[in-house]
Amino acid sequence: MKAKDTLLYLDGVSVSFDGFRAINNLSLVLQAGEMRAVIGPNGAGKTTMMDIITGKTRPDTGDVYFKGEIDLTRHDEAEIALLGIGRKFQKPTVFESHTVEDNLMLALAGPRSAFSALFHRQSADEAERIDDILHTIRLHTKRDWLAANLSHGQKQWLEIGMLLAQDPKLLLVDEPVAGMTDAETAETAKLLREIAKTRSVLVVEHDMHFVRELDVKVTCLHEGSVLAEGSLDYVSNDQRVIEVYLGR
Amino acid sequence: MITQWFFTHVDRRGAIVIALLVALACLVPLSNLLLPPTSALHVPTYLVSLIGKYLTYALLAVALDLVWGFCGILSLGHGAFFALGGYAMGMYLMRQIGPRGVYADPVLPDFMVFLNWKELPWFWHGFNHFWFAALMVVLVPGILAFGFGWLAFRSRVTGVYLSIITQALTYALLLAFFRNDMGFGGNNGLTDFKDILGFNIQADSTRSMLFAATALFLALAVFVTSFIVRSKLGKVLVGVRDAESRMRFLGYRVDRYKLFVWTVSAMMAGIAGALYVPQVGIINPSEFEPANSIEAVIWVAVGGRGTIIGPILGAVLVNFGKTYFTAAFPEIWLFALGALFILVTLFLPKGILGLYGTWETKRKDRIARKRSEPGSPATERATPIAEPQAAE
Amino acid sequence: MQLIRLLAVFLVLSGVFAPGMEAGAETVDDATLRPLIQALAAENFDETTKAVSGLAKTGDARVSAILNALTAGDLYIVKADKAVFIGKRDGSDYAATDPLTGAKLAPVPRNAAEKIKVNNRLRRDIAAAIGGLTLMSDNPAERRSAAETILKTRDPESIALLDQAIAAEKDSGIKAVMQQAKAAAVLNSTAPDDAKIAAIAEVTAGNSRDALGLLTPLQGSDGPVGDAAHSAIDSINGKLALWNGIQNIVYGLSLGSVLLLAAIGLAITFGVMGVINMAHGEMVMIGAYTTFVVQQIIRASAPGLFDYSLLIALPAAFIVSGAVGVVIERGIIRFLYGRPLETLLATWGISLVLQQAIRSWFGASNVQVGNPSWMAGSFDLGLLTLTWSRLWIIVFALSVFAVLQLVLKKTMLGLRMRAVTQNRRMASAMGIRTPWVDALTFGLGSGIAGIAGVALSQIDNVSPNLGQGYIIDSFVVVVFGGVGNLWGTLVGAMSLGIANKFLEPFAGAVLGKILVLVLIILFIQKRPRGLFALKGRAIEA
Amino acid sequence: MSSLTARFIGTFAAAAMGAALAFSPAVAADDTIKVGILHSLSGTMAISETTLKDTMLFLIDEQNKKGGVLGKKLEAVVVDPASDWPLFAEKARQLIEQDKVAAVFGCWTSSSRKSVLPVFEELNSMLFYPVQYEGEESSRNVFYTGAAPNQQAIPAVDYLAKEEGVERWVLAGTDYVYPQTTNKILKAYLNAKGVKDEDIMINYTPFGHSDWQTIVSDIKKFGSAGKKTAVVSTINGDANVPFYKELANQGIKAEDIPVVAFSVGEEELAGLDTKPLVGHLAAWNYFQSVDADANAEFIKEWHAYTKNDKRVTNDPMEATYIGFNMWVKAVEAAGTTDSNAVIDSIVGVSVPNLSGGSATMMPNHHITKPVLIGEVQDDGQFDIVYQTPGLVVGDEWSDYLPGSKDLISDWRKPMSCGNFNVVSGKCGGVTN
Repeated sequence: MKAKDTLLYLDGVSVSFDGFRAINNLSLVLQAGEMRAVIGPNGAGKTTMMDIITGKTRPDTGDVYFKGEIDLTRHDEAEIALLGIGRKFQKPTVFESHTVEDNLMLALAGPRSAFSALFHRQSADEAERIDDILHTIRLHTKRDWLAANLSHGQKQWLEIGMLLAQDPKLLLVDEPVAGMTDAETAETAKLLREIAKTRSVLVVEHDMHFVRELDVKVTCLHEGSVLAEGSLDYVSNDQRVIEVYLGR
Repeated sequence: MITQWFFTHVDRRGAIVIALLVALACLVPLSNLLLPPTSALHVPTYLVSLIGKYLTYALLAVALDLVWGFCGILSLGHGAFFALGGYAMGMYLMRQIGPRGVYADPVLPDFMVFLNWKELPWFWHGFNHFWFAALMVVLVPGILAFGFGWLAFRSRVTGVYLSIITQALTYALLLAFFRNDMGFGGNNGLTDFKDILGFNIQADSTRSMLFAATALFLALAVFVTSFIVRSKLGKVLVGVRDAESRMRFLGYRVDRYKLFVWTVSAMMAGIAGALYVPQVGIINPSEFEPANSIEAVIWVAVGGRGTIIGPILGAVLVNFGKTYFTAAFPEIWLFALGALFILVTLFLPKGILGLYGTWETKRKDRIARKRSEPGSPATERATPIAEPQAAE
Repeated sequence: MQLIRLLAVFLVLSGVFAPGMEAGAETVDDATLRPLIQALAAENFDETTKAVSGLAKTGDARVSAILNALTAGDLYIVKADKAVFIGKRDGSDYAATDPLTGAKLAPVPRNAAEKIKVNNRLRRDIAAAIGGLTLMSDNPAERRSAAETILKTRDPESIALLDQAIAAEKDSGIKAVMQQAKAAAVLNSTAPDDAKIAAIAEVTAGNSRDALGLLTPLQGSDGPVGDAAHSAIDSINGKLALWNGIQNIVYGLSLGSVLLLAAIGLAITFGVMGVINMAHGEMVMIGAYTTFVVQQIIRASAPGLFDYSLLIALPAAFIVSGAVGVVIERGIIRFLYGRPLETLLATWGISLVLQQAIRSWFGASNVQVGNPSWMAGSFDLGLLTLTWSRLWIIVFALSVFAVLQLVLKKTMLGLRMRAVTQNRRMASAMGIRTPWVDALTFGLGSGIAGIAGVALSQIDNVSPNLGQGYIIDSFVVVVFGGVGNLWGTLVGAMSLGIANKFLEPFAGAVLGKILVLVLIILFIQKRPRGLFALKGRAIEA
Repeated sequence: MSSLTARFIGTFAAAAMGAALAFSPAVAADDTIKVGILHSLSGTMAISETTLKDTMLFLIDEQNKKGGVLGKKLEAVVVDPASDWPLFAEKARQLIEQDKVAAVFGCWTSSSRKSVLPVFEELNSMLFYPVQYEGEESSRNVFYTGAAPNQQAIPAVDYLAKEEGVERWVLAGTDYVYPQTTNKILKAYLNAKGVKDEDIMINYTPFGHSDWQTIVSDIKKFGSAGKKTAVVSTINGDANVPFYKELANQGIKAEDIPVVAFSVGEEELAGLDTKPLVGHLAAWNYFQSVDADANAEFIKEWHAYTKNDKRVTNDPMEATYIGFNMWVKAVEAAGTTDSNAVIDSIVGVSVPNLSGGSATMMPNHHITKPVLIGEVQDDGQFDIVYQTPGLVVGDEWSDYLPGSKDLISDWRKPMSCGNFNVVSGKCGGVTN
């Protein structure tokens, strides 16, 4: 079985919505510890791919394996999250009426059952973890702020922080720098590289500067399947990729 | 020790309300029973049962707010749980009548004699015991809510779809309970109660005690709601309300959380109904009317959803308004009530309590920000409380 | 020349004496008739019935005019001397004429006269009596109704008369009715078995439901007649079972059309715009009341136009409800976009206000909205009775649906509407005046609810509560079909209608409705976004 | 906060304060006698009950013109229980305890009466209930001036059987207690008269049922079995209009299958084009078309009072009229409005009804009534085709129901019992 020894393994995955093929025979392999950037024009199927990995969308055909043996198509979002796959949305999605600290507290790995939540008391250990993450995402001064009052970039970071709190094996990050200033973008790239030291990361991004800064292997998607794969320079010199991006 | 435990789970406002309710539970009966009617402080029995009724509505509103305000599940069928609780209590009261019914049948309630039934239907057994009825008051709505919620939340029925099927649920129950063959007294429902736990249900003292029980149960509900809301579970619920899919991608089984709070809420509604029935003296299928459930939603909205006191305030105010308007302007009171709803929506989008809440959260938030970034001006950009994402 | 004048006189006379002149009518002298007429004013219906048959037996041409007056309730007696006269109301008096001679009498004050009472049985007997008299009438309609009357009374004594009439009849349609009538009468007589068996074959070939009524009593009798009746009934029942299925579908479609009409406006205000419009039912009600007002005006000023009243009411209702909708949108809803639940609250308030407004204005009772003649009555299709009003409502509901689809797909307004609902900011950036589009969309939805009210006024109560009766069903239909999808609303309404009608016969109307609701709740579990859900990742964005 | 919001709150606070003031118990003026009117003015029942509120206001107005009662003017206290049964109980309590009314006239549905009954018994006040109902009730504090089943249903069935030769019966009703009970009584009655079960079809529909296609077509089918068929309709007010519209449209004429209704009166017909319905029947104790001087007078004054000569009158209005006059007479006989005195003095009181006779309050708190059967005319009125020769006494405990056939009610002393069992010789209930 080819999926063995990989962290994430997609093979021959297809899904269509009302006749529209969003993903078409897509295959993609991610090794443990690898960071990968996925690029592609609008409608290439990037977000749908993430939906499939995280269990939000069921593929019509194809295999999706995690850690070589877990069939992700048989699990729902919550189970997949607990298996160790974290996801950041395209639009920053944090709990706006909670404080920054509570946002992280909710994300912190730990028991997820309703009864344990009802009688949960925060331990010193957890407080320490939250402090660490707050520093990592540079929000330690804003721990009592309502998340709603953060700037757009800060929300993106908070969301990344929540992923970290989840302690996943694999992070799926959808357009983390959309709407960020240049300085913030650079900071984010730094942050992601730091994270990638300990876990695998799949980044979907439009911003080529950012992808360049990440300096990782790039996969280009088009119309639901892989168009090219390799280093950024290799991919950006591919004739078909240029065609797709410039339009025809 | 206990007080400390209490205050870790209830905020200052909640504590004040609980204290107030407990005081009400003591003082109103005392005033009604001990003071002479001429005294200025005497609360007439009429007001005791009236306010008692308002408080049962308030309990229903608190239950509804627990799911809607804190978890974003808009139920347009909570009246069904209220009515089921009421029917469970009504069946107990019916059995208490015993041979004092007009046909003097020792077992069968009047309406069964009158429809020529020969024996008690199976589901009426056990209701001659108070403890059994009390159990049913929470179990019947609880089990229905559990079954319904288990199906709906697992299938991820959300938003208006959920709201409309809750409405369909209460409507179906309305039609079912209207049927005489169901064995619940049909359109006339259950009425003509004689006594509860051996006390004459019409006696002033019984009324006062029922009032006290209602106030205490409401206080308990406020405490339980506070406890839930202030726990991590409560934060998960608010998270579900604001960004359900995020919660799921964090690994929470959202359906189970919803199911938990939904069932708890239905049980609270059932208790409200059970307290309501002996005080108004009748339970009939019109309690299942979808309009009643919508009205309960309106109480919550008027008072302020997502707060614990708001629903109480809303339920009491709207119903007080209804009592007052229907007597003062019987011909045109619907104009007044309708206008109230429109104006509250337009000018007090977070309900009456939202006003205070807005000020306070703003203040707290400003303090927090001042503390964290000395010198930086508080930005006016965002609303302090995020607009809860609507059911959509 | 002479002949023509005679004919003219004849025509005038038959006009005066209404349906009564027939070939070979006899004339009996007044002295015989007077006491019989007097006997009509008996104290009880039995006596009156005897008098009626006595009168009919005379065969006098004038009798049918008198009996018709009796049926119409125009026959009175003077309280003082019990003299019978034909009266017409004229202020506080009755203008009186002599029943026999037609001579004008002195007017009788109203409190001095008493009406000769008629009830259903008497009316039936009179119809039968007149039937015998008019079977040979020159007027085909009268002959037909005479034959139909005998078909109901099955009077064996009329067999001979029918034979005569059948022989003379030229119109094949009427002849068929007469033959049916004769067969019915034969079955009711003491005729020999073979005649009866022939008659059984005759009635079986006709309208099966009537035949069932004729044959059931024979079923028990012994001998060949009983057997023939038995097998005839079996064959008819087989036919009826098939038609029952068809009937359920047709009735289901008709109920579905009503649901569709009620829901289609909501499919726009709620489905497309996202406003949880609890005042939708009141828009329907306003449409129905507009119909009432239009009919009042027409009754008062141009009664001749009454048959067109609904056509006039349609645009009127659209405009009135639509205008109310625009006012509501501009005044209240527009402040609430993005807060759908608050629209529930506000529109609930609006619905209370509108109900009370209508109640204060028109009163709490039902108002009368009439059916134009083309909406009244029914026709038979095979064994199915279809009423015109139901048929028109099916046609109407589908046309409204089609027109709405056209408006949304083909017009500029529709294009803009779709643009605004899909991406408000983008639409506004492209120069679309989104506030106006919002107002017009809401107006369109409300206007359509209004014209639904015109149709519903034909089959339901027109009262301030009209809207409340439809609001839950409407929401259920829209949600069942899938919010935001008009086709879903159509299919949803029709399938709910048909499901209801198939459940109703064996579960009863109440349980049937409960079952449908439970089925919907379960269905939503399978398809949490309705029948015609939009798929894809956009929905949860 | 916008200034608009501030202003709104200000208004709201002011309104609430005003409300609180007005809510404090009203000071009862000594020179008037208060009369409570408890009819729904909004909600589903407003359609029927509003007229009765107007009738009461009219009667009180007339009485005041005649000098009031006991030398005092009458004062109407109108409240709106909004077709909400628990609200009926609340409003009843408010009228009695807070407004201190001498008597209450009101309720329409049985549920509303059941809801207020304990309140009237507890506070020992008086309720005059003007609508026909299913019987099986007798309270010391309630006066039933509408018809009991034996004053409406049974004579109607007798009429159909005798005059129209009906042998097959459709008992169609709305699914609630009044139709269920009436049909039960009728079925027992018909069975006793030799009608077989297969000749009786019983059908129930939900409240406000509007799609009658199937049922009307079933009735048609049932009626084509060769026996004369009639429909006995206990269909509730709201559902009647679509029912009759469907009947007319499917071409069922009164001559073929007559429908006799117990809840359809002039008021309900006002919403209908009655031309296709001519000949269908209704059984009541009063019709607007009753030929009596008292009626003519009443209608004239009613039109003058409402300033609308199209306003119809109906049976519950007459029942209200009778109840009101009985109360006035009883109060004058007792010389006080005190409930106990009036309750004692009202039994045996006899007042003229509108059909030329008189009505007497019987010891069971029901009244004597003539039973009239009318056929619908094309002008929305009824033509009376039958009238019981004498007056019929309302029978609160039906003789056709096994549970109640041994019960009688007599509120006179010394029996003073609403459910006396003649077999056991004991008063069954505990109602005081």
